[in-house]
Amino acid sequence: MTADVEVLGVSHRFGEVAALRDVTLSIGAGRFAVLLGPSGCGKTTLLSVIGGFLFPSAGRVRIAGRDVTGLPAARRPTTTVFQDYALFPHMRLGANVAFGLRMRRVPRAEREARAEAMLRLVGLEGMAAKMPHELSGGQRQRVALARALAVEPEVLLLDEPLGALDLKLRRQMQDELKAIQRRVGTTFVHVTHDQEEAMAIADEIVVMNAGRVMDQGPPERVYLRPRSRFSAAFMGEANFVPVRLRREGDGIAILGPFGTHPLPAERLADPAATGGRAELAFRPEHVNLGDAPPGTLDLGEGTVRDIAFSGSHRRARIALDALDGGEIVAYLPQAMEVSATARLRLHLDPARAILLPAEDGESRCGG
Amino acid sequence: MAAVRAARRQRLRGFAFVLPALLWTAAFFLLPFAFMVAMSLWRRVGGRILESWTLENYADFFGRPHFLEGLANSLEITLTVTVISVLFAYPLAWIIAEKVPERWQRAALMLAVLPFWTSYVVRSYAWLLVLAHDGVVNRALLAVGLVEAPLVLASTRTATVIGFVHFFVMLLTLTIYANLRQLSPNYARAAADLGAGPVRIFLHVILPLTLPGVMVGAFLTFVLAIGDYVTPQILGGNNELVLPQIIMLQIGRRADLPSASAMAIVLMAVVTLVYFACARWLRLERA
Amino acid sequence: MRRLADGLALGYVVAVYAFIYLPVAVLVLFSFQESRLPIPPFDGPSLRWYAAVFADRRLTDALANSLLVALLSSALAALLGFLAAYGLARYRLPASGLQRALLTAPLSVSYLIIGLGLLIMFSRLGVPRSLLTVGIGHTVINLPLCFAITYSQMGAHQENVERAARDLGAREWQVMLLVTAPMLLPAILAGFLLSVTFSWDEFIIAFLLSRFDVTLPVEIWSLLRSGLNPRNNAVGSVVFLFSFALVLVMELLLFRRGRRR
Amino acid sequence: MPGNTRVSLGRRAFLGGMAAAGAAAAGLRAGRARAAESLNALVWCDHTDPALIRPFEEAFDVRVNLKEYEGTGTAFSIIEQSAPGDGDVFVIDGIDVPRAVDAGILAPLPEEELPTADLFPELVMAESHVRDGRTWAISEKFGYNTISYNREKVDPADVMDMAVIWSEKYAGRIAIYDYYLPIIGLVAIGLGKKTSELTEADLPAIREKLFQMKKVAKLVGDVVASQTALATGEVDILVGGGEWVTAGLAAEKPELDWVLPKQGGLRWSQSIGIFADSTRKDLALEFVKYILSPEGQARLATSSCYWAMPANRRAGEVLTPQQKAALRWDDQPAYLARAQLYPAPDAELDARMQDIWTEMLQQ
Repeated sequence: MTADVEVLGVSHRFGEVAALRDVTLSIGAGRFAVLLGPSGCGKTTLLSVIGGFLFPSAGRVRIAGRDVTGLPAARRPTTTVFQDYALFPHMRLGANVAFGLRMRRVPRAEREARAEAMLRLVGLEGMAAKMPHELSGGQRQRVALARALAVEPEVLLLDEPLGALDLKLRRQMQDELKAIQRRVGTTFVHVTHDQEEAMAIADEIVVMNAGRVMDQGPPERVYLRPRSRFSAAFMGEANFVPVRLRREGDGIAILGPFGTHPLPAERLADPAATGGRAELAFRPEHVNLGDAPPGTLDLGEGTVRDIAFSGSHRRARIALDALDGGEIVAYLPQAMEVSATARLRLHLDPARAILLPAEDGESRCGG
Repeated sequence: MAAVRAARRQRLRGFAFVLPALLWTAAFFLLPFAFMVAMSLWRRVGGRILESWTLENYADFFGRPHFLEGLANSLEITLTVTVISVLFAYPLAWIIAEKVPERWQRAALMLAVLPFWTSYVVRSYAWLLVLAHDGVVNRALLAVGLVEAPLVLASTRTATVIGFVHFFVMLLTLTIYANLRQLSPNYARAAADLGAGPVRIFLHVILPLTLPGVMVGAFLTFVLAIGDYVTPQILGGNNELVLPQIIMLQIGRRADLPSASAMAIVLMAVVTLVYFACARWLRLERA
Repeated sequence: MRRLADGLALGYVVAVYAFIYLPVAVLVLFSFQESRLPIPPFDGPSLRWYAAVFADRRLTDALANSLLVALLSSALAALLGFLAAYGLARYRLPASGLQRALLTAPLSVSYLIIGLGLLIMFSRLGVPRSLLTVGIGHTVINLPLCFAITYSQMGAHQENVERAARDLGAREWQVMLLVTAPMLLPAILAGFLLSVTFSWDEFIIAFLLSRFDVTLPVEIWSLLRSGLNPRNNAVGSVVFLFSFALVLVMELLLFRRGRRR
Repeated sequence: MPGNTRVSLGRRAFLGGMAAAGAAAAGLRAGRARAAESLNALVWCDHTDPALIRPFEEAFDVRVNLKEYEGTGTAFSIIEQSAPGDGDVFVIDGIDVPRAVDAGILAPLPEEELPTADLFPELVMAESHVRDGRTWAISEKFGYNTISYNREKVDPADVMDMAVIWSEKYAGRIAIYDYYLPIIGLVAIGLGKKTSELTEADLPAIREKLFQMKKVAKLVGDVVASQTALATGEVDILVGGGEWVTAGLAAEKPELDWVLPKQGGLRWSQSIGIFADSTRKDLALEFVKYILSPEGQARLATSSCYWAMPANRRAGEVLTPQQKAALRWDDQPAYLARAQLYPAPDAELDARMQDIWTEMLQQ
């Protein structure tokens, strides 16, 4: 069972606070979508709207083409895995998992068999007689998943299901979640504020901030070609340098501290912003060392201010001469030992450069 | 629009859950109170209740020294009891919470409040036996030679106070212990870390943090003690009557419900005043 | 220094415990007195006063009455309290603060006053006094207790669990019956049992509102007024044993398992 | 919230146990409701002795429900707060029977069924019991409110004078029985007044003596408190005491004694009648007849709450010599001659007396 989800112009207010502002998005059937954003920025609210726990002040929700906006949770083809799992504390695991089937008046023998199958699916075979409080956090999480999947929903909603687990367990569960989603084929809508988790499991990431959708697309696209400064900054680290733009033939040229440099027009997310101010963004891992070969964007020389070893690379803060001492972050190779105050020459592959429309200030929700 | 209608439907359904309890409270708490207020404004004259409105019952109460003295006795005894009970209970609760090993704490606490469950009436009677002229206390004191003649304990205000304190030490130990346990041990650790000694930790950290809980317990003590009839009646020897005893005299011996009502309302007013006086420490309800 | 402090603490605890247990010990000890006066010297042990207690039909009747009133009034209080807590915790209701205040108000009013109010109302309305009126009075004092205990346990976590049930297709009554009530059973039961012990031991309301059928504390009161007698000690000891058993049950069933975690 | 994550067989068993307890309590009640009828009696505590009540219950297969009280005011207060028909039998101070008749509480008794002729003549009390040619109640038990004392600690000569109750000699060793009528009566006797002739004008003097008494008294107690105080050595003199305090304790505390001082003492008597609103008058009459029978009288005289003389002389055939000795059966003619009755104030004087009493307690 699977279905697509469409959210059309949904807004929701809690008193004075606008939690969702005109959100429109669509998630294809069978996809694993992740709503990503800092806490308090509307992603859980959006999930509640899709799940039928909240009725939006404006807008519509469609599942499998059917308008479900006014339907309560019980009558939607969705189920939810809650952040605190919300297992029924007084029921054994079997009864927990079979609860939805019981509500659907499935005969006892059948629902017990289905519950057992579901527990097997999540790797808790033979534990149907245990009580929730006898389980570890990760196991409870699996029971919650089994319970929500047992009724074969068309869409499964997961509200930060891994938030309470420690890092290692979380990574492991990510893989399992992904595998289970593949097997059951149900559309998953998963909420998290962990961008690594999002990239690890999502077919599609929806970046949200301040009640708005900031970006939506496959993880690679969202990471490499973010469509807003917010999503660039939220999805990993990025450096931002203000530049001016000029149309130059088919493409555009950027004018800024690093001189004038031509770029292909498709680099710019929003062509309407062309001609005005923009921001050049680039990821720290894309900064290269040494003299700039032709065709690359020369960042000039800079002084290392601070360097820290972080396992796969060394993270350096470098004050660039071209920016009058303004700092950027660059990831230097693990093998390279650099002392603070060292002078380095840096350049950038223009294919990796991101051009973003200039924005006024940061988001109001913070990170 | 649908959302508004749904919200109203929700409200009505929620109200339906609360309604039985509200109706019960209205019918058997508010309404009787209204009856009592009306009754207090009537008079009992010559064996009948005269249903004409008057404040004479209140005038009587405030005009007769032996009634007013009852109120004064009530206040004195109750305040004494409250203070002594807190002073006894706090150290006990603290020792149980801090000094007793974790696994024995619950047992220690249970042990401390077990006699709480003896019948209330019987407990006062037992104190009468203990404090009697020939009772255990006097026998023991005489045997040890601490006193030469038996102490006069039973049938005095002291006996009433002892009976009350016995009951409320248990109650307060329970509440204060719960309070102390709720405190994170990190408060004390932080204070100790910053150089405070045990005394200062207690005075500046533990005591202020537990004060609201203590106040709730003390208020509860006050309310229960000032309205109690059994303990002073059994232990006080009819000396220095408290207000509930006087109220019961009006009900029991003269069927004078009007003046009993007026006194009950005065008693309630006193409790309410005390409540407002301590209101800022009292959060009986969940915020 | 530290040892001295610990010694003082121990001494204090022993002293307070002795104070707390003194009357109980005397009560129980002299219930085994042989002669007619429950004061030193002790001349027992004898079970004659216990025999007298169990042979006294008025006492055994009162005991049954007390049990009945306590169980029924507490069950009603627990039910009403749970429903009200559910409504107030789960729905946004107008003036909910006022409703909560009203429901908990009887907590801060003396039993004597509650009893007097009911006495006046019942006699003005011509309602004869009976165990029923006593039960009504006890429900009035226990309802706020059951409500407050249940309400305080209705946290956001439980709300999420209820949402999960709804999400899985449960109707409102199913949510309440299959999820909320069982989940809150410890709180509901705690309220119920506390109410049972309160009602079981309540004197003044029962005294004012009963007539020929009385509850145990009222009967004991009459006993106390009708002569000095180790039988009173025996009754008191029996009642104590009963309450103690109830508390023990409460402790073992409701709290011990919770403590282990 | 660790407390709410478990359900166990234990809890189910517990709920079952509670239900069983409820059922047992209900069953117990149902079982005793099997008795064909019940009879409600408003009585003094001496009627609650099973040894007295059970023979009647067995003979007539009924259940007797007893509500006890102390003091006529209390009784009237209870009756006023009851629904009509609540009660069947009423035991009341003999002196207060006219008040009850005035209030229309009592039903007339069939004279021919009562053993009036067997009563001590002083206890017939026609002026109280008979009105308009009909009998409304009959005496069942009597005794004295005088002075009880501990012979080992008090000089018997001292208690022969009523003034002992307000003298400083025994200050702090005196208890006062908490019932305003007999004590006010005793004080009146001590002042040389006649209890039957008390008026508002006598009150100031009585009040003064009462206050004086309160000053030297240790406590003012109901039946049990005053009895306890005397028996435990708390006090040595009980004002208002009599055989009802000491006779029952004769075996354990032979040193407790009582006297009629030279000024005399107060005689109390209880009468029994039937409520006008009773719906079971026949049964009620059987109860009255049982109480007045020699056997009933003997049991009543020696009932556990307090002993006192039976009104019916023929009880003497049933009582043992020891019991008769404790009751001082043979001294009765002399006592009866010297004792006065309780004061019988009208409603207004009664209220004044109660006010004085409350004031005295508060001293």
